[in-house]
Amino acid sequence: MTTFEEKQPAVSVEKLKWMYEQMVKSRYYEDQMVDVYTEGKVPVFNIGAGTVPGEMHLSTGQEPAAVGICVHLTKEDTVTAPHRPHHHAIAKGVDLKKMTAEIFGKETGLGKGKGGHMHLFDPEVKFSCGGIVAAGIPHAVGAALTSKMKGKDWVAVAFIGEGAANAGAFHESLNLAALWNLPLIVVVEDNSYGISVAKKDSTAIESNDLRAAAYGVAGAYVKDNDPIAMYKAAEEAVARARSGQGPTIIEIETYRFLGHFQGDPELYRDKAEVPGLRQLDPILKLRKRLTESEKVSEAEIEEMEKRAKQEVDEAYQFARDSNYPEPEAALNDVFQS
Amino acid sequence: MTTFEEKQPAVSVEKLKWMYEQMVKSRYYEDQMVDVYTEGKVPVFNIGAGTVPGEMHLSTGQEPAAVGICVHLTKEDTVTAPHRPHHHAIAKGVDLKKMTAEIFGKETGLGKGKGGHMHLFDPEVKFSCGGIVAAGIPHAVGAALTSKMKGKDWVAVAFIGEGAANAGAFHESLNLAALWNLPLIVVVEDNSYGISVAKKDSTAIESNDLRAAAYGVAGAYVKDNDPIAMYKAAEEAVARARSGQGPTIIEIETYRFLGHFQGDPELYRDKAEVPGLRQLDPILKLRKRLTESEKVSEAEIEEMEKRAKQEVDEAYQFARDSNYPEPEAALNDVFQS
Amino acid sequence: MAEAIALEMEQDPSVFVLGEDIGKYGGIFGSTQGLIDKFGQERVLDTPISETAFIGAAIGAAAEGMRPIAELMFVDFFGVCMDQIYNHMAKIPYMSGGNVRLPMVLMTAVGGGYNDAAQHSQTLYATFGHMPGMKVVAPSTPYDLKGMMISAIRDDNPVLFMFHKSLQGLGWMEQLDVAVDHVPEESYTVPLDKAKVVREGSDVTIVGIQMMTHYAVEAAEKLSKEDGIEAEVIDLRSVAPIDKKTILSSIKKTRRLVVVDEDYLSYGMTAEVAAIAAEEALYDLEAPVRRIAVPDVPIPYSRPLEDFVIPGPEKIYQQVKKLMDEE
Amino acid sequence: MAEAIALEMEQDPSVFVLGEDIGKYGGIFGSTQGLIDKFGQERVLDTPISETAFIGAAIGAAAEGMRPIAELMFVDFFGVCMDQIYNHMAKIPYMSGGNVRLPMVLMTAVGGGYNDAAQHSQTLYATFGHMPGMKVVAPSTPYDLKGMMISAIRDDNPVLFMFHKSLQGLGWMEQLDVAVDHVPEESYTVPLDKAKVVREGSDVTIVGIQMMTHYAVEAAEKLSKEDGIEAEVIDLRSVAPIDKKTILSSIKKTRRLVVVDEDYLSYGMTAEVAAIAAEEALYDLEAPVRRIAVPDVPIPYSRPLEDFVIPGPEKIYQQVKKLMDEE
Ligand SMILES: Cc1ncc(C[n+]2csc(CCOP(=O)(O)OP(=O)(O)O)c2C)c(N)n1
Ligand SMILES: Cc1ncc(C[n+]2csc(CCOP(=O)(O)OP(=O)(O)O)c2C)c(N)n1
Ligand SMILES: [Mg+2]
Ligand SMILES: [Mg+2]
Repeated sequence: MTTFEEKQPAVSVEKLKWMYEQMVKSRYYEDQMVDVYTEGKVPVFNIGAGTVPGEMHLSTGQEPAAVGICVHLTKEDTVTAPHRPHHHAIAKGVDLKKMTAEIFGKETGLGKGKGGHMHLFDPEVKFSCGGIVAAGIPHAVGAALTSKMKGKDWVAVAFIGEGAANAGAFHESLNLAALWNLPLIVVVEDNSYGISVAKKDSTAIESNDLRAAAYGVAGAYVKDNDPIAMYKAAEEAVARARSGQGPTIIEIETYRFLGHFQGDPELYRDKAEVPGLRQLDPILKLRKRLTESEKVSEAEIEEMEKRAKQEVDEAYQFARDSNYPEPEAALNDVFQS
Repeated sequence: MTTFEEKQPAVSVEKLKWMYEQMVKSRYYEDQMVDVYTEGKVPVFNIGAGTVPGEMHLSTGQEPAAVGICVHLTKEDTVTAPHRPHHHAIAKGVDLKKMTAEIFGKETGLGKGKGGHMHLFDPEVKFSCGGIVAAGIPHAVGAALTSKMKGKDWVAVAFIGEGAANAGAFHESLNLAALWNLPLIVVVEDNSYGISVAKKDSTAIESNDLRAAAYGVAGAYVKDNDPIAMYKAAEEAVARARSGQGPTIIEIETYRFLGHFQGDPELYRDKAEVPGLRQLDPILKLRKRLTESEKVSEAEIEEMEKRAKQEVDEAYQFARDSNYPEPEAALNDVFQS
Repeated sequence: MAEAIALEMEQDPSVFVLGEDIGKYGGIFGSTQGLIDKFGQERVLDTPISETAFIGAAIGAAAEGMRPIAELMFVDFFGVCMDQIYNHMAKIPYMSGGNVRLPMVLMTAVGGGYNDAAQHSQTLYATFGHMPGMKVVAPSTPYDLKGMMISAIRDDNPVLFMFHKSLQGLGWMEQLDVAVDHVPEESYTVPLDKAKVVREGSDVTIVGIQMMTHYAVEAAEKLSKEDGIEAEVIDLRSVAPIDKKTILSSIKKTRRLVVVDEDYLSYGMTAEVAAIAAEEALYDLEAPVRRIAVPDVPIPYSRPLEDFVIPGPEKIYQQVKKLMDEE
Repeated sequence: MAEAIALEMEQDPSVFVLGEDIGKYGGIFGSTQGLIDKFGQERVLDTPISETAFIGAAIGAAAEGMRPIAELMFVDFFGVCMDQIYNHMAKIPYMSGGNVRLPMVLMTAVGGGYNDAAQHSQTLYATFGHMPGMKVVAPSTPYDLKGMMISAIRDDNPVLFMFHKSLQGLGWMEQLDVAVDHVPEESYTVPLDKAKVVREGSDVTIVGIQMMTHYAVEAAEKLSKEDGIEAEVIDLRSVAPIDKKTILSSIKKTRRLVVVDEDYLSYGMTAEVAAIAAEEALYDLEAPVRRIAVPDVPIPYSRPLEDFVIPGPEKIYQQVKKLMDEE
């Protein structure tokens, strides 16, 4: 994560490199998760068994949304994420070891094993997520309100899917944030589906940045899952929020390479769709940009990739090495005393 | 209520007369209610005592919204209303005797005394209302869906206040209705307040017809509480809905002459505001139009007024003469068998 | 279940289904499998993630004479649409003095045990049972699922139909024998207000529901084999209205009561059943009532934690044995 | 109540209030009277009719260290925002393993008896008591209102604070003597987890809550005067966690239990209290437990109907007398 700086004409190579490294980290993290998630589920695919049980929503392909905005945030800024939270968590700087331990259900996890993959809370970097569609938006409004009440320039970012933009919480939150002129940014990741339901079957209009008009706030649309375009839209939105000019809705066209959750038979989409999307992998595109236009050496890139992967490997190892909580620990943490 | 006819260049005098009579009826109905509501509450103002107990939300001043649209409806069309429902009920042709008996809590009431003023159901004319802000919109969506599934040209109208337009149900319902291209009309009655909260303190934008853009539907704005302008906006919206061209949002600028509910101290608004609004009484304006531009005779107008008042008087008498339900009747009607 | 819906859709054109991922996907828990192919998207409507709008729309459609079946994907999501359920679906028939009927079914998946954590693992039986105006059912066998679904669709009252994820016979869940029973092909009904004695016994009554019924039977078999204790097991099936008679007559026989629930303990199903006993069978009881339920904590994610809070056959066995030993 | 909030706002700048009509109007039931004049609209925030957004925002603010007090105008409206209450406010502290604290108060008006019908007259004690993760309190005297509100604001856990409309001393409601008690001006606290014996007696225990406590005392006075029966009356005060000890030790003394609730009967407070007795005081009970509550119907509008379903002093008197006579 970098700190906020003045708006600049172009994107500095340092920031591009940061984004690249986070994207690689996120992707590698999830590639590992694909494998880990199947561990212990043989012979039958059993959601409640194995090293990592429960639902698993991966964000592979959607990394640009997360890094393009988090590159502008500090740890005083708040991020709320939905059920598909890994890329956001990583870009926001959540403790990767504790996060992985949480997903493994270990006592060293962010929530001592009580939360799991959909419920990651790292107050150190003001990150949270949750399993109820659109429910994180009001929480971000509350963070933005706190920022305003305390006279800070902190911003709050709520990530949601395009499906979530049709939930009532979206409307109520944006109206409230606009009314109170709060430093809120809602990032809508349009990955074309809400589980099996295509966007055109859930959303009455083309894209959710158009809904900015319903609240008198700014709206921006990012095409082609482009991390640099996302960087720029986010830069403007963050500057607007920090300077007291109110909320922004950013919608980004992004790609969901995997199923809604691991195990999704994906009968609702064309078999050829994903290979086509994979061709447009934003990580490959950014790598090319770094090596070709920005003249970053192959060696340096590989160094970054290695560092990212090492961090991930260490996090998984930490999770594996950690203990499960004692069963009776289930009774703790309902109330603080 | 009249039946639907082809779009016409001007408003026929018959329709104007119908609207006038309904407005007079509604106004006179509520003038009576103001008095009845205080009956038996002496010496202390006690909400749970008297001839008519419970909350009482009157629509005095807001009649144009109701008549301007209901003039285009038949009894196959559905209306859902909120907590302030009398003008809508009257314009939709709800049985006035049973409605009044219901408000008096009598066994002859629409709901055998179980519902009361905020919960009037008259399936004969497809009218319902309820005490939860914005909750009637989805019901109207369901009626509109039924119309479409059955291949009818019935429309569904949801009346709400401007305060309700900030509730999540508004957003979800409009997106759904737009997506499914349903014959839904949402009429937002902007009476400047949601209880004590001024519109500018609840709504991030000027008016809710602007929110049509968020759903790709039609929007219309009616100024000055004008029944004829409302007639015209409604005529277009109803024609659109009946011909399968989808939903419309109409916002009308209207006036709340009384408090939010009877007994409201109204400390949140300027003492001079209401007298100012009373000057603009839409009933007086329409009367003038009828006598001056449309050359309807004073005698005929008085005849209409007399008829309207008589109907109201009979309804109140019916309510007074009816019996309270037996206490044990409270246990019936939970389930149908 | 999908079979039951299909049978009713065939014979009644006013029946239709709406909800999230109930079309091509066939329902996340398979509740609408194959329906879209049979009946098309005119009668099997995928919705946006707008529970308030589409459940409210089901209410509006039911008021106009349709017979909608709406699916709330997980019961845990009730909070985004509870106003429609509690203030409208459940109350409109009453508030209208019976003049408006709402012949609709709201079906929803309940239950934990597969590490889906606090927002996806609840049953919330009592949350709904507490609310007058709905019938609330929670069948536990494939036979009852089908028969009660048909009854629910035909009922003129709003029915909240809870099906247990682990009892849907899904390929991606633990396979339970009880979930893959053979079911008659033709149409039949099972009443919505009757509990069922699923195992007879003379020493103690165990009242369970859905998953807990199966666990109770397992525990009962072990009690019989290892300890010579014969437990009578009652499958509650209907949360509301609750079938007091079946419960009371069993207590009269066994004189001991254990209640097992996958919902939270306090103000839960175990409370209601225990209270019925305290009110109407006090003199029959020879020992204190035992309640086994999720202790008052949200459902934790991690396996040892979740296993600790959701009652299993072993815990039921131990508790019943302890109760019998105490005397 | 407003006094309690004002005292805390003065000494802790992180305390603020938000909700509908809590500014100039001072709260529809007077809960925030005068606060906006003292603290301005920066700390007393009127909101749009967007309960999900503003209660969710309170959660978000609490997570960042603020101490918000949000008002849900009527408890009956919970359904439009229950997801924030149940899935987030109540669960986030637990799901985060205690790493996120939510020191917030959600206050809300409950109760009927003034003909406001099915959507504005409920108490829903059990609906909230069933959900782990919140403290749920329902004080019944002005003294407790103030002391428990101060405790609630200072508590690091989410507290659902239910105040009864008829006990707010409002000019436009029936005037009750009990609602206009004198209260100390200074700050003091009353615990959030203790029931209170409000009348001592030896013959029967009546457990009530809020309005029902007052009615129970009225009934007890009549029983004493007319029948020589001395009832011990317990004001539950805290719905969750429930104070078993006070209940159980009273039953031990009186050996008879009547529970009175303004909430629905099934799966309600009367069930939980009766179940506690059946589980932990069975051998103490000399007579069946009696439950008095709203029979399982929505609250009807009309006076005779509402009077019939909401328990009053006379009904309590009759039921207790019947219980005592049966022996
Ligand atoms: C209120 C609510 N309704 C339904 C669900 C079930 N659900 C989980 S994810 C999801 C789809 C979300 O789609 P989108 O917002 O586009 O996010 P994506 O999964 O595509 O990232 C649904 C319907 C839920 N978690 N919460
Ligand atoms: C969900 C919900 N929140 C709050 C209320 C309380 N309430 C009743 S009417 C009202 C104001 C409504 O304002 P508006 O929609 O403008 O209608 P108006 O009263 O002006 O006709 C409020 C807040 C309610 N009934 N339902
Ligand atoms: Mg999506
Ligand atoms: Mg208004």
